Amino acid sequence: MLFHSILFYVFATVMIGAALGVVFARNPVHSVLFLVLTFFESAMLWLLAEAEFLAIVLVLVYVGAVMVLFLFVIMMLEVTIEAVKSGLVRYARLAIVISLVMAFQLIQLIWFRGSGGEISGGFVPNPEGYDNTKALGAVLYTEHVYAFEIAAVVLLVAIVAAITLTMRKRPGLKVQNIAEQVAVRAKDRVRIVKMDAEKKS
Amino acid sequence: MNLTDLLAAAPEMTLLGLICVVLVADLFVEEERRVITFWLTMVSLAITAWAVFETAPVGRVLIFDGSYVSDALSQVLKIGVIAAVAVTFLYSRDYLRANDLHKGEFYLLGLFGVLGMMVMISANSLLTMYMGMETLALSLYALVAIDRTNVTSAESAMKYFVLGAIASGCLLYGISWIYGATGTIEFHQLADRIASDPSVNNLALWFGLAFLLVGIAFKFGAVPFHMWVPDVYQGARSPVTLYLGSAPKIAALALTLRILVDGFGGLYGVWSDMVMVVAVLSLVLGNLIAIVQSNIKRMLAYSTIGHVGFILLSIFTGTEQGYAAALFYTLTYVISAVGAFGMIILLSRRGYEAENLSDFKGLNARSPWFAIIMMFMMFSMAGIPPFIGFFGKLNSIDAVLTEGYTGLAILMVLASVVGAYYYLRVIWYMYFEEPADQAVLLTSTDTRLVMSLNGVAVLALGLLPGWLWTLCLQVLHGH
Amino acid sequence: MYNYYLVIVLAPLLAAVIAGLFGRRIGRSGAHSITIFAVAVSTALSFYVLYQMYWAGAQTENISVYTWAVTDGLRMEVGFLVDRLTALMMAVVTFVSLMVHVYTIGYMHDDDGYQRFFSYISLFTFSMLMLVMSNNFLQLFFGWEAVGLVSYLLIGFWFKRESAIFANLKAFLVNRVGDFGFILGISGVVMFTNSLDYAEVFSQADAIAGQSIEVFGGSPWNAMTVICILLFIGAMGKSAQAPLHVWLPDSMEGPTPISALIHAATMVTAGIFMVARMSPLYELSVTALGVVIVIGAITAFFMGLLGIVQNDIKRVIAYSTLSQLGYMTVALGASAYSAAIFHLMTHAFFKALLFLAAGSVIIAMHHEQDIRKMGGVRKYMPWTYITALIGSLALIGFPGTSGFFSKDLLIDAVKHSHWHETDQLIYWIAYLSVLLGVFVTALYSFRMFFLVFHGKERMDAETKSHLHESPWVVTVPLVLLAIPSAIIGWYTVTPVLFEGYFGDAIAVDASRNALAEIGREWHGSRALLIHSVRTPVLWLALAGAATAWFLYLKRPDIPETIKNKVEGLYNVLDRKYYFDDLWIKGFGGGGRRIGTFLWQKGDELLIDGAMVNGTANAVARLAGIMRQLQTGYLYTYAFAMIIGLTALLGWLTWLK
Amino acid sequence: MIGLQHYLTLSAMLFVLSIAGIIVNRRNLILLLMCIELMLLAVNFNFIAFSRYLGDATGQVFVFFILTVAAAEAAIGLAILVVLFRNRRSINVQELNTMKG
Amino acid sequence: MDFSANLLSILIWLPIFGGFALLAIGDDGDAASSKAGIMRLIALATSMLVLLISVGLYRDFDSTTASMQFVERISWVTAIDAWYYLGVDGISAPLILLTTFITPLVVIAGWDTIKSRPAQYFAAFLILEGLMIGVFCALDGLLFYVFWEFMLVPMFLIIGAWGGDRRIYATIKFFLYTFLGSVLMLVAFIYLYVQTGSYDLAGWMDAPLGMTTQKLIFIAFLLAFAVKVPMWPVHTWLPDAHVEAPTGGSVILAAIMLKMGGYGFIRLSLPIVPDGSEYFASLMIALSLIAVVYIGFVALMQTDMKKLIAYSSIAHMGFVTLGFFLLWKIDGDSGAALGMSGGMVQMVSHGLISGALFLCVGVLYDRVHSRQIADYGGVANTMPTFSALFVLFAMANAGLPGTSGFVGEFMVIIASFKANFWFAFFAATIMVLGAAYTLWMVKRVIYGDIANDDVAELSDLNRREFIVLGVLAISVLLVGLWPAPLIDMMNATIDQLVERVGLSKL
Repeated sequence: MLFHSILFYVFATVMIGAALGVVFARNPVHSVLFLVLTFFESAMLWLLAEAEFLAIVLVLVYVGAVMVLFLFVIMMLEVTIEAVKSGLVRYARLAIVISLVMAFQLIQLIWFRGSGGEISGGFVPNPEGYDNTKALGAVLYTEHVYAFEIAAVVLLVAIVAAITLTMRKRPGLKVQNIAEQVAVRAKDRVRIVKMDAEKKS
Repeated sequence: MNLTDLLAAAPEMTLLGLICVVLVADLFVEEERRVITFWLTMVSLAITAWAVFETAPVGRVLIFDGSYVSDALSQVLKIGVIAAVAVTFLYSRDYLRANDLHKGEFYLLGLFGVLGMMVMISANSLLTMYMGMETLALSLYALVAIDRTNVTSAESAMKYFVLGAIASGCLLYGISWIYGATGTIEFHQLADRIASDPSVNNLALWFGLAFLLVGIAFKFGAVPFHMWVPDVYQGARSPVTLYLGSAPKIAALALTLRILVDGFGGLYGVWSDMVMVVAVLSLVLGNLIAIVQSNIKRMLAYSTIGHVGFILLSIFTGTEQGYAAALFYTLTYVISAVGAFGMIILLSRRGYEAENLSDFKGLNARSPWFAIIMMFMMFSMAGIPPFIGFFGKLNSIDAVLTEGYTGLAILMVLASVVGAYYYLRVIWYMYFEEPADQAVLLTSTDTRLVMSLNGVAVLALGLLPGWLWTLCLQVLHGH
Repeated sequence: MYNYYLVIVLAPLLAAVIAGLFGRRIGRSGAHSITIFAVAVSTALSFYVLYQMYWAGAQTENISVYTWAVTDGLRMEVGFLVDRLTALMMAVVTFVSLMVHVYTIGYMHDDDGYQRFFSYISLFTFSMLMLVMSNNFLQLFFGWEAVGLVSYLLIGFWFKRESAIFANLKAFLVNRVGDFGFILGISGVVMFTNSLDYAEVFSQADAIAGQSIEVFGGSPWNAMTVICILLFIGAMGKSAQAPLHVWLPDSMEGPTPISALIHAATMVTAGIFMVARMSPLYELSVTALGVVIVIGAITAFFMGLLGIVQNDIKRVIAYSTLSQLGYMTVALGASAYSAAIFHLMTHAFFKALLFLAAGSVIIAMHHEQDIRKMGGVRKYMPWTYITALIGSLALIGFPGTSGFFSKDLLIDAVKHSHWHETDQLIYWIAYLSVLLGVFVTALYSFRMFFLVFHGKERMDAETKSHLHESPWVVTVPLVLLAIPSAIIGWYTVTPVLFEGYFGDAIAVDASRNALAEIGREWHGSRALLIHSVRTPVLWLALAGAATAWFLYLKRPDIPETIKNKVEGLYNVLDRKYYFDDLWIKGFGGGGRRIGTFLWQKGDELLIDGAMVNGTANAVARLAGIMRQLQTGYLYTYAFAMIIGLTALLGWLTWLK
Repeated sequence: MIGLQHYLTLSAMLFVLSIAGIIVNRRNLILLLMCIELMLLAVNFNFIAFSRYLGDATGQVFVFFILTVAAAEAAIGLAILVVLFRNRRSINVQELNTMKG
Repeated sequence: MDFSANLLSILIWLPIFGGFALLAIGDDGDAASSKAGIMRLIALATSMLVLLISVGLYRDFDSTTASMQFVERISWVTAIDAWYYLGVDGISAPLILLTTFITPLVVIAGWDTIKSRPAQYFAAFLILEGLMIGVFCALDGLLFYVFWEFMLVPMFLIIGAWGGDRRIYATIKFFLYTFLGSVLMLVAFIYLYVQTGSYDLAGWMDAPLGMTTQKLIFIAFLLAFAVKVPMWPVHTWLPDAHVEAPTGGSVILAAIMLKMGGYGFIRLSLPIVPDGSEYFASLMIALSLIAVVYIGFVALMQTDMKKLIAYSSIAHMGFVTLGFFLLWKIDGDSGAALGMSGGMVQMVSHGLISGALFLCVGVLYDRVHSRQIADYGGVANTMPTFSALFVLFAMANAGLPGTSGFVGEFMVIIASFKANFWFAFFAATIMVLGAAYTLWMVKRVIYGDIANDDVAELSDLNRREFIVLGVLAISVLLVGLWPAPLIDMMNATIDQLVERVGLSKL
C-alpha cells in the first residue's frame, strides 16, 4: 500500500509538472513533448487504478497517433516562438486568480463538501478474476452499441471534414489531360487573324 | 432486443444509410452536375422525414438499453430539424454555385449534422447526448471553415472550435461528476435516483449540473457562453450561418429539455436560478449589443442571443406550459431565422456578401415582394403581432407570469422594445432609403417559391397559432 | 309666431350663406340686394313682434326649436324666449342692422370684399338675434361667441393691414378671457340646477343662492355670487368693461359700418343685455352687483377721460362707447336694469348715428381719420353735419334728445339706488363717476364735433377739392337714425321705465328698486325736461360743451399748453392707463415667455432631451460599452466562459 | 491510502491547469488545442476514478468514447488550423481578432 | 344587401384585403403610370365601399341598449381561450364611423400628391383602416392587442417612407414610444388572462381583483394609453411624428390613432380596474389639466404649423382624459356621464378638426414645401376659399360654438365644474389658450399682405382638395350644430359604464 502510494505521488508529481510544462513552455515542440509525458504519467496512474485497457489505449491512440499529428503539424507550419504582448500581463494575473478560485472551489468540493463521505475513502478491491478489458468489452457492444455506432459516424465526419478542409490541388502541379489532347483540332491550335495593312488615321 | 424494437431508431438508421449513398454518389458527380447531390440530399431528407412519420410511437419508446428514446417530442423536433435543414439547403444552393462553393461536402456535412441533431433529440443518456453533440459539432466546425480561402471563415471556425471544445470539456467534466454522484448516465435512472435517494442530491451533483449547464448554454449561445456566436455567424459564409442559426437551436432545445427536464427535473430548485441568471443576461446583453451592429449577420447573432433568453426563461419556469412555450418559441424562431438569413443569401451575389445592413437599402424599390417578406421576418422576430414571433413571446411571458414572476415578464417586454429598434433598422433601410445598388435580384423559381411560403408561414401561423401551440402542449405533456 | 321667429333668425343666415358662398356668382348687387332684403324682412317681422308684444298683448313665448343633445339628464336645446325685453332688442338690432346694411352700399362701394362684407354683417345679424332670442344658456353662449367670431372677421376685414389683423386677434383673445369666465359661470349654473334653460334656472335661483361653493380652500362663497361674478366676467369681455376694454378702441380698425353696428350699437351691449336677462340671478347676490357697479363706474369715468386725448375720429367715439357702456353697467349694478336697457336702446341709435356720420366724413376725407387734419367740414357736408350734431347732442344728454332721457334717468337711478343705504363707498364711486362723466362726455364729444365740422380747414388741398356730401345711401340711414336719436326718448321713456314695459322679463328686488322710487314722482317726459334745469346733469353737460368750444374753437392754443403742463397725466391718458402694455407685454409677452420656457426647457430639454432621448442615448452608450467586451480575442471569450462557470460554482458552493 | 479523492484532486488540478492555459496563453493556437487535450484528460481521470470507485464499467466506456471523439476532434482542429495558417501565415492567438464588437 | 351577421368582419377585412391586393398588384413605383391610376381608383373604391357599409352600422345600430351589438364570436386560439370576438356598443360605434369617414378623405387627399410608390401608400392606409376598426371592435383581449400593435406597422411605414427630412428619427421614436407603452399593457393582459383563464374582455371586467393588482394593472394600461393619447409627459413623440408624417399620415394619426388611447381608457382601464382608476383619478386629472395648460403655452410658441397643431391635439386630448376620470370627483348623481360623453364627443370632434387642419397644412405644403409659419403670410390674398375653410377649422379648434370643437369641451367643462371649481378653471383656459395659438397662427399664415413670392404664386384649392375640406367642414358644422345623433348613440352605453365603474371590485 505504501509502495502504491509512493508510486502514485511520484507519477502524480511528474504529471502535474509535465502539465505545467505544457502550459508554460515557450517552444511549442517542448509543449507537445511535455504533453506526451503527461499522457504517459496518466497512463501509469490509470494502471494504478486498475484501468489497464484505457491506459494502453491512451498510450497507443494518444501518444502514438494524436500527439504525433500535433508534432507533425507544428513542424509543417514552422511555428515560431513569439513574445507575449506586455499590456496583457494584468489581465493574465486576473485569469490566474480566477483559475485559483475555481481550483479552490473544486478542492473544497472534493475534500470538504463531499456530502458525508460519499466520495471519500479508498477504492474497493476488484473481485477475483476481474478483467478490465473483458468487462469493458461486455458492455461496449451491448449496452453502448448505439453510442459505438455513432462513434463510427463521428470518425467518418472527421474524415470527411479533414479531407474537405485540407485536400487541395496544388497550383504548381502539372497534370496532362489526355482527353483534351485527343480531342484537339487544327483550328483550336492556329488562329488566323485578318488585319489591315496599315492603320487608318 | 429484437428487430421491431430497433425500428424506433429507423430514422437515424435510414439517414445514415442515405448519407453513405450520397457520399459515394457525390464522388462520381461532376462539378457542373453537383445539383444532383443537392437533389439526392433533398430526397434523403424527405425519406428521413417520412421515416420519422412512419415510426411515430405511441407514448414513449426506449431502446438500446435506455440510451435511445422515441416520443412525440422527438418526432416534432426531428421534423423541425429536417424541414429547417431542407430549406437551408434550398436557399443555399444558388449562392454556393455562384461562389464556387458548391461542393458535395456541404450537403454531406449538413446531413451529418442532421444525424447528430437527431441523435441528440432522441438521446436518453448523457453518453448518447454527448456523441450526438459531437457529431453535430464536428460537422459544424468543418462547415464553418468550408470556404478554405476565406480568412474570416477560418478565423471563426477556429474560434468556434476552441470554444466548442472547451464547452464540451466542461460538459464532460460535469457528466463525470454526475456519474460519480449517481452512478448512472441514463436520464430516467438519473431522475429516479434523484427522486428516490435524497443523499444523491449533494454538492457534487450540483457541480456536475453546473458544468453541464455550461455545455447547454454554450450550445444555445447564452451569455456569458455566447462569445462565439457573433464571430461565427459573421465569419461563416452565409449558407453556413443559415444552417448554424436555425436547426441547431432545435437540437439545443432538445438537449436542454432532455437533460434538465427528463434527467434533472428533480433538481429544479438548483438549476432554475442558474438558468434564470443566464437567461436574463442573454436577454439584456443580446438585445443591447445588437443595437450597435452594422453587420446584419452579427446583428442577427446578437438578436439570437436575446431570443435564447426568452427560450431559457420559459424553461426556467419549470412547468409543462413553460417547456411548451420554449418549444413553440424555438420552432417559430427557427422559421423566422431561416427566412431572415435566407434573405441575406438571396441578396448576395458572386463574390459579394450582402451582410451589411446598408446592403438592404432600398430593397423595397428593387423587390417589393422580398422586402415584404423580410419585413415579416423582422416583425416576427421583434414580436409584433400578428406574426408568429409574437405568439412565441406571448406564450413565454404567459408561462413566466403564470408562475408569478412579474418582474421577469416586464424585463422580457422591455428587452423586446430594445430589440424592436434594430429590427426596425432593417426595415428602415429597406423602405426608407434609396437603393445603393440597382442589381436585379436573380432567384430561381423554387427558391422564390419557398421564400414566399416562408414569409406567408410567418404571417399565417401568426394568424392561426392555435394548432401549433396545442401540438407543443401535447408533445410536452408528461415531461 | 313661431314661424315668424324662425324667419327672423334664418333669413339673415340664409342671406349670409348665399352671399358668402356664391358671392362671386350673384355679384355685388345680388349680394347687397339679398342681404338687405333678408334683414328688411327680419326688421319688419321684429317690429311686428314688438307690436304684438307691447300693443297687442302677446304673451311671453318660450319655445324649443330642437334638441341639441341630451345626456346625463341634461337637456341642451335650441329655442326662443320672446318677451318684451327680447322684442325690444330684436327691433333695435334689426333696425340698426338694416340701416348699416344700406349705408354699407355706399361706404364699401369700392371695396373688393363687398360680397364678403355683406355676408358677414348678415351673419352678424343672425348671431345677434340668436343671442337675444335665446331661451337657454347654451344658445346664449353660441350667439355670444358667434357675434365674437363675426366681430373678429370684420375687424380683420382688411386683412392686409397689419394693424387690423393685430386688432382682431386682440379683440378675440380679450373676449375669450371674458368667455372663460362666462363658460365657468354657465357651468356653475348647471352644477346647481342641472339645467340650461332660463326658466328652469330662474325658478331654482333661490336654491342656488342658498348654497355655497369652495373656490379657495376653506372659505365657502355664496354660489350665486360666484356664478354672477363669473357671468359678469363674460359681460366685461363682450361689453368692454375695464380691464377687458382694451380691444374695443383697436377694433376701430374695421370698416366703419361695423363699428357702428357691432362695436357700438349691438354686440358690445350683449353683456348689458345678458346681465339684464339674468336679473333674477343678480338680484340674489348683492356682492355681485357691487362688483358690477364698481367696474361700470370705473369704465364710465376713466374711459371717458381717454376720449379727450384721442385724435382718431373713430377712436374718440369708441372711447365714448366704452364710457357709455360703463354707464349702462352702473345702472345694472344699481339694479336699474330697465334704465340700462333703455340707455342701451337710445345709445344704439345715437352711437350708430355718430359712427355712420364719422364714416361719412371719413369717406369724404378719403379715409383720413385724424381729426387734427379736418375742420370746417360743415359747409361741405350739411346732412352729415346735422345728423352728427343730433347724435352728439343725444350723446351728451341735451334735453329732449333720446340720450337726455336715458342718461338723466340712469343717473337719477344711481342716485336713488340702494347703495346709498348699503354701501356709501360704492355709492359715491358710482354716483360721482356718472355725474362727472357727463362733463367729460360733453367735452370730448364736442371737442370732436368742433374739430371736425368747425374751425379752420386743416386738410390738404387735394382732399379739400374732393370734399362733398356723401351719396344718398349714406345719408338716408343717417337721417333715419337721427330721427329716433332725437325723439325716441320722449315717447318711450314712460312706458319703458315706469309702466312696467319689461314685465317679469326683468326682476328687481323690491328693496332695491330705485326706478320704482323715481317712478313714484314721475310726471312724464315734459316734466323731466323742465325739471332737468334744476339738476347738475344738464349744467355739467353744457359746461363740457362750452369748455370744448372754448378750448378748441376759441383758444386752440390752450390744449397744447395744458398738455405740456401736465405731461405726466397726459402720458397716462395717451398710453391709455398702460392697459395695453399690461395686456400685450404683460400677458401676451409673459405667455410667450412661459411658452418658450416650457417648450424649450420643459419639452425639449427635460422630457425629450433628458428623459426620452436620454434613455435612448443611455441604452446606446451602454450597448457601446458592452460591445467592448467582445474583444475578438479567443482568450477573452474563454475567459468569459470561465468567469461564468466560476460564478455558477461559487453560487453553488457558498450561497446555495 | 490512495483513493478516489486523490484522483479527483489530480483531475481537478489538470482541469484548472488546462483552463488557466487556455486563458493565459498568448502565443499560438496549437497550445490551445493541447490544453483542450489536457482538459479531456482531466475528464477521463474523473471517469476512471469514479468508475473504479463505483465498480461500474460505464465510466470507463465513456472514457473510451471520449478518446475516440477527442482524436476526431483533434483531427478537425488541426485541419482548421492548417486552413487558417494557409490563409494568414500565422497561428498567433493575438492576431485572431478581425471580428469583434 | 344584409351584411349584419358579419358586418364588423367585413368592415375590418375588406380594407385589409383591398390593401393587400394593391400590394400584390403593385404600381411600378411610378405615380404617373396608368397602373398607378387604377391603384388609386381601387383604393378609393374600397374605402368608399367600407364607408357605405359602415352606414349600415349606423342604420342598424340600436342606441337604446348598452349591450354589444353585431357580435361575432368564433374560436381562434383554443388552447389559450382566445376568441375572434367582435362587437360594438355606443363607445366604439362612433369611432368606427369616424374611421370609415376619414379614410376615404385621406385617400382623396393623397390622390396626386404622392409621387413615389402610390400603391404601397394607399395599401398602407387601407390596411391601417381595417386594423383600426379592428381595435374598436375587438372584445377579446388578445385580438385587441393584435390589432392594436399591428396598427403601428403601417403607420411606421407611412411616416418613414413618405415623410419629411427627419422622418426616420420621428418614425422610430413613434414606434418605440408606442411599442414601449403597449408591451406593458400586454403584460397586464397576460396577467389578467392568468387570473381569469380567458381573454374575454367582459370576463376581465367581472374579475375580482385586489387593490394592489388593480393599481399595477392600471399603471400598465396607463403607459399604453397615455402614450397613445398622448398625455403629458409622454407626448413628445407626437409633434415629431406629425411634423414628419405625410399629410395623410398626420390626418390618420391625429384623427384616429390618438383616439385609441382614449378608447383604451374607457374600454379597458375604467371597467376592468375601477378601484385602480379611482386611486389614480387625481393624477389623471392633474395630468390632463397640465396637458391643457402646459401644452397650450408650448403650442403658442411653435413656428412649425404641423407642430403647432400637434401640440394643440395634445391639449385637446387632455379634455378626453379629463372627462373620463371625473367620475369619482363628482358628488351627486349626475355629471359623470356628462364628462364621459364629453370626452367621447371630444374624440370624434378632434378627429374631424385636427384631420382637417392637417389637411389644410398639407394643401399649403404641397404648394410651397414648407411648414414654417414664417414662410407664409397673406395666404388669404391668393387662396380665398382655402382661407375661409382654414379659418373655419381654426375656429373649430378654438372651440367656437356651432362647430364640433365646442361640444365636447363644453360638456367636459360643465362636468369638471361639478367636480371642482379649479378643474373647470384650468380646463377652461383652453378657451383662451386654444384661441391664442390657433388664431395667432391664422393671423400669421392667412392674414396680412402677401409675404413672399411663394405665397404670391399660390393657387387656390383644386376640386379634389375642395371636396375633402368641404366635406370635413360640413361635418364639423353638423356635429357642432346638432350633436344629438352622435350623443344619443353613446348615452346608453355610457350610463351603464358609469354605473359599472362606480361599483368597487374590492
